[in-house]
Amino acid sequence: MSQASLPKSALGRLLYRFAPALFFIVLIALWELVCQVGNVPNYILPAPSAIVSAFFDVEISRWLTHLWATLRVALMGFALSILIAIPLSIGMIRSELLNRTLYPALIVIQSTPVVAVAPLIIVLLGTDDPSRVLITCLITFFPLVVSTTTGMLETPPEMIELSQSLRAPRYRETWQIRIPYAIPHIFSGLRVSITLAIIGAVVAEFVAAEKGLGYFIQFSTSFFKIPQAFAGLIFLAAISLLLFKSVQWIQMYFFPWSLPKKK
Amino acid sequence: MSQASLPKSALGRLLYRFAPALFFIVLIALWELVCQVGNVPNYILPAPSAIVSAFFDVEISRWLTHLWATLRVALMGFALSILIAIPLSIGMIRSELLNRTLYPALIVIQSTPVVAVAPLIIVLLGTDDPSRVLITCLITFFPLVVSTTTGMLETPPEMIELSQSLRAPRYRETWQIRIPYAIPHIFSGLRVSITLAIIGAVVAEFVAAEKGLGYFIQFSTSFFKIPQAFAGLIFLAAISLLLFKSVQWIQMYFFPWSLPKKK
Amino acid sequence: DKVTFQLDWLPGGDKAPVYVGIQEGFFEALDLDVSIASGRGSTDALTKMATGQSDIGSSDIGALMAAKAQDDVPVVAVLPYFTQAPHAFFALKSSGIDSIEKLDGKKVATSPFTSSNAFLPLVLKENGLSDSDIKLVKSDPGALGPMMITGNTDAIIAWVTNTALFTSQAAEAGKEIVELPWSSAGLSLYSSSLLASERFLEERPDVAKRFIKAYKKSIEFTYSYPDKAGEALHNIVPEVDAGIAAAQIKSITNLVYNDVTEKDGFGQFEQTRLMQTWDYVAEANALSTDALDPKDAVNLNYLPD
Amino acid sequence: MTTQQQTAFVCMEGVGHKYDLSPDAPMAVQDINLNIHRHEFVAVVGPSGCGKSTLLRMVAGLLIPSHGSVSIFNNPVVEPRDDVGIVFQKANLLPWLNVKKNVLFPLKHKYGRYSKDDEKRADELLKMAGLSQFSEKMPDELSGGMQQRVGIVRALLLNPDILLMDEPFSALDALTREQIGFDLLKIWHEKPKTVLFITHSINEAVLLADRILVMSKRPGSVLDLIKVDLPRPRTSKTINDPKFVALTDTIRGHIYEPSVPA
Amino acid sequence: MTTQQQTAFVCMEGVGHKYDLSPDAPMAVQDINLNIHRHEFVAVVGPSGCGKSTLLRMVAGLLIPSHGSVSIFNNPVVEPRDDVGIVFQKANLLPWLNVKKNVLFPLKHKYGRYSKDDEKRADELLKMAGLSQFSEKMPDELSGGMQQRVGIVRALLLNPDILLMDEPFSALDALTREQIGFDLLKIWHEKPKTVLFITHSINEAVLLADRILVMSKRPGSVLDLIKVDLPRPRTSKTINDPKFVALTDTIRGHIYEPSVPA
Ligand SMILES: Nc1ncnc2c1ncn2[C@@H]1O[C@H](COP(=O)(O)OP(=O)(O)OP(=O)(O)O)[C@@H](O)[C@H]1O
Ligand SMILES: Nc1ncnc2c1ncn2[C@@H]1O[C@H](COP(=O)(O)OP(=O)(O)OP(=O)(O)O)[C@@H](O)[C@H]1O
Ligand SMILES: [Mg+2]
Ligand SMILES: [Mg+2]
Repeated sequence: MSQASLPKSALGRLLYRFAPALFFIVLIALWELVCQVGNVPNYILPAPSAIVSAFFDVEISRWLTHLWATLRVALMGFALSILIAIPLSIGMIRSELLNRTLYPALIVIQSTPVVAVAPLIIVLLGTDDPSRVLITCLITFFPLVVSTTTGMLETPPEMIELSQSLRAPRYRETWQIRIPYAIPHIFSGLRVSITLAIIGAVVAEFVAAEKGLGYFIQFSTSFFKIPQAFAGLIFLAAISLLLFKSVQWIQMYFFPWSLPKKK
Repeated sequence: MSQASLPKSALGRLLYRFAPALFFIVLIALWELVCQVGNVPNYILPAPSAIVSAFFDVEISRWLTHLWATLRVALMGFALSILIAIPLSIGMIRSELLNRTLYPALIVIQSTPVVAVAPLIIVLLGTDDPSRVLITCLITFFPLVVSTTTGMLETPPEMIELSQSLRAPRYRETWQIRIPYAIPHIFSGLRVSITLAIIGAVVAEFVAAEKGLGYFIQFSTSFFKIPQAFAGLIFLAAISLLLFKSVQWIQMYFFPWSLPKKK
Repeated sequence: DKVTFQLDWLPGGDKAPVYVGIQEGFFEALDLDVSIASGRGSTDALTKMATGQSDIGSSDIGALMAAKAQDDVPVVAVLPYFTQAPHAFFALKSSGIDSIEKLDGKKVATSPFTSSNAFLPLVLKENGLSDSDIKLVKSDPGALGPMMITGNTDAIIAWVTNTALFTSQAAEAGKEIVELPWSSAGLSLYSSSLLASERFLEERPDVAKRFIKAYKKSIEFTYSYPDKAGEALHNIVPEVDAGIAAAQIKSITNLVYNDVTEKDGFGQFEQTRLMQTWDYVAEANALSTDALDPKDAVNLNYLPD
Repeated sequence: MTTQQQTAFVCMEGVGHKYDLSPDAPMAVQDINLNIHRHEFVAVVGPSGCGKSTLLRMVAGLLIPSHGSVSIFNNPVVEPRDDVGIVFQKANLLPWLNVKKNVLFPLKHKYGRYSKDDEKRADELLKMAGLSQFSEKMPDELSGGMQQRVGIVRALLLNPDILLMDEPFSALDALTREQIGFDLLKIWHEKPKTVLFITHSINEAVLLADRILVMSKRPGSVLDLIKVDLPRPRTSKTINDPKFVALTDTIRGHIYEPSVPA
Repeated sequence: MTTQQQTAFVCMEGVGHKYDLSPDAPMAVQDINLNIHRHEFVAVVGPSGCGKSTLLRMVAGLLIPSHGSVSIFNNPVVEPRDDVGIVFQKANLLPWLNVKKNVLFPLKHKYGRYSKDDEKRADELLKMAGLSQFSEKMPDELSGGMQQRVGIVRALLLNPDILLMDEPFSALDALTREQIGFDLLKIWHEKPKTVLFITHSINEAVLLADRILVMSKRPGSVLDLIKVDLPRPRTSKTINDPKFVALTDTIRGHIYEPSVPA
């Protein structure tokens, strides 16, 4: 705090501002160089230039279709897992019995590889969105449960006493004290979950899909179009970054007090 | 707190104590019932009895081989990701520049489906343990980074001021204030990561392996031996539960102050 | 001499020869020490051979051609294995579907990433149908059988290597299945073959020759004594059921030994059929036929005399 | 004694507490017998760590005494009651609410909503505490004393029958302290309530209370129970009353030369 | 003035601070000019929220003044210094360390280790603060006053040249307060140091300090700077000194009828 955390000179500030971009550019340049000089074949690691040209081999409308398919499933799965995880966490905080009973079940669900239960899911829910959303949700919800329960349990006892002394209904203790207190924890969980949601959507597309970036990548790979698969990867990474940032923006905008104080 | 949280009667306490076991037993009984009555074929959802008999079809030594293979990789990957995530988080806390540069890269890594980069990993590290451990680590480290950085950033400013007023070296601020403060967050991350480590090991076995529970499950599935696959699943779930509990025990034993106060 | 053999999938009846070779001592007799690595699809197998993780292995020649057309993959086919396409439709007998034409307007399930999907339009065309005449859904390979048996779908697309498995699965539910192989519906091409990395061939030509010789012998043994072959597989991979493996082997014998091998003899890539295979692959993968001279995808110099 | 107990509003009988359950662990506070009458103002003084906060938490129903029992209007206290307001030793504000919302929090929390009137009342109380300008600030933008004042205002908002205050004025300067003390007395007069008031200031105790409980060193027990027979209303002039000086001297004597408890 | 500045150890020149950067935001504290001499004991009194803590944080180098500057021995303070010890207004103990480890924390934190001697010293200081029995307890097992005492002991352990104390005795009862006050004076005599001491107790300020800075209401500025010419060592008898009474009266007068600052 006593030392200024921002560099002073204009050049320094510029460098600081664009450091991430610069870092990526340097990384990509290096990658290109390694591929060119080392003569790395495409099927091991395609050069960025090859990826870019592969990118243009696919019509933009196809890209958008795939992109949207994945994004849709990821977002629906993410939303579903929030809808499941938060009430579940609240239930487990409020009832030790529920906690002791459900937690093991959740761990079991979390550690079950999707492929193993894919037939079950598909037979029950078909090959369409419901299956994919469920798979995404299965992969996504656990970090949310863990961080929400941890955060709510960490609520300082004196705040709980304040609530008890007011004889407020339990649900208000939860919503007006424990949940706000847990916000930093919850957002930490959301940040992990949102990236898992993308992974979940991709896995779901491995199990059942005709489109989507995961499908596209696997498809390209199975036809040995590796640069094209990497182009798909880049989109995937871009969505992840965007969604991650969105979660941060939401926290910044709606819960500014939950952010660490900057001095 | 004012209401006793433990039931009073002996029966009540017994019920409470064994609730999770009871819950599982009831669940399994229900499962068996549904399968028997509904005549659910094995290849959709094998009945528990079928799973048990499938379990005995495989020699115990084979089971142990598979179990150990998966556990080994999961633990090594988990250890590696701790070794990577903690220093990384510290670095990102201490340098905003590093934070801004690395975070996007980490999200990209996190959201990259392993299958897409499997060839690269295999070329670089071969088809043995190093590859599998790396894959596990790639899947595991992100929640750790997110929760460690969140926890360290949440450290109350007055504790940081205490450190600043002592003009202590930065690394002691980190190790003696930020890290201890972040312990609940870190353990929340560890709990998520340890279950992801199992998933990671399983995924790694999909990429290259001749043994391990993931391999076994996939193998059984490819022969439509679903009951056997489920028997493998049960082992997987058991390891997950065990590891999850171990993480909790470690926290309880070494960091008792970091647990929420029970009254 | 150490040789690493690459499977393109998990061990199974169709992969029996290499296990037979080990169990029956065919490799040992030629001073070969063979270890086996399982794979996860033909691309994975190709990549592992191309990068030198393994020396030689079995994979689809169509995948190799597609790969070679797009990338200079240093892998070549050295011995044909399946001389017919293994792709097929399966349906329940009760569904009344007994020919490909009857699929008109039906729901067909396939796994998302099988090479069958690329050949599907060709087969449909050969039988007077088009893509739009069937309703195609994609789902996890493990779910296909259950989907068909529960009536979730009218038919599925899978490899005939799985016929035995589907049959037993259906039997469990008291049902029977019919198999409509594409090879008898106009799709005539080479399929699974023995491939080798070019580096392996160049650096250890002698080892390669010996291996191919032993492997050929193993194939012959496998299909002559399927039960023994099943045993051999089970001995090395205890998870595989000897009986099921034997049943698998029996059910795919005609992929290995058929009118093509009768005409050309086993172990030969016949020029026109190779060209034809490439034409199919090119069309299926939307590649230009000029992208590859199919002769470059094979190397017959290491065949035993 | 029986009649007294019946008119007693808050009644502590042999109250004691031990935080640690092991048999040889020391008591935090022990053997407190005290009956507080309806609308009585009782102050508690005693050395640091003698168990004042513990006692208050037991009266509040936040802590179940390990020995003896507390009852309010003949109902044993086993959980917090509706008619009790508490000012905690630490301000205990919610960091995600601004000052005004923190003050209104008890209403919001207990009933789920508050009216325009409640807001007006909150504004008035904040004004009384000299915090009008700060009603939109977040707790961490306030000085220590301001936070404490917000905590007091918050407890007053519900206008509880019983008010338990744990060193409410400790972070305030003499002037503010006196002002808020007299404001408290005014509120207590207008809307009579039973008050248990922990303080370290002997003057303050004598100035505000009807009776003063003087506690001994740890483990705290009753050293003396002093009746303050100063006329009300009390003003800043009360300090010059010779009785006032005599009383403060008595208590000071107790604290400086503690006698063995009876 | 120049000579005084040169002998001045801690030197504040037109120091002021505004937390909010917007131009029309009010100052938290303004225009403080004060020179503290080497080994001088200066007390600060003033109404709640007038900026005492803010001033202390600026002297500590934890906050850079938005106006004016603080220098110590002619070096402008831009960051915390090695020779400064701080007692924070909130006890600020680390919840994962027991009392003794909290006390030893500054050594552990600054130098990475502590010796047996340091431990002995910690034990002595804890004994002085009446906390010997509690050295193995965790902070949340202590009463509010005990926590505060741990905070004081922690700051004393490093034996700093300059000691900044923000209402260190606010949670203590009269007796403990006086005892620790005299202990502080004893330590100050034995190992002379420069002390800046914020308090709400006028008696305490007069009893302990060489000079007293009286601050005005928010935004705080200097109302008066009073020299306390009472003989040292001061004891509990000092309270009866007519000069003592006169001084406290003066200050009380300032606070009760604040004059316009000069
Ligand atoms: N949560 C706790 N666990 C264990 N011991 C405790 C706990 N809280 C308080 N104590 C002990 O109980 C005793 C009384 O504490 P209490 O807080 O009631 O004192 P107090 O009279 O309020 O002191 P102060 O004036 O310093 O606030 C102390 O010795 C303290 O160590
Ligand atoms: N972090 C902050 N952000 C914004 N304003 C602040 C902050 N800290 C203090 N202030 C404001 O600065 C003013 C002075 O605060 P300070 O804490 O210095 O007062 P104080 O004299 O120590 O009061 P007290 O005796 O109550 O502790 C107050 O009006 C307060 O609202
Ligand atoms: Mg207390
Ligand atoms: Mg202050």
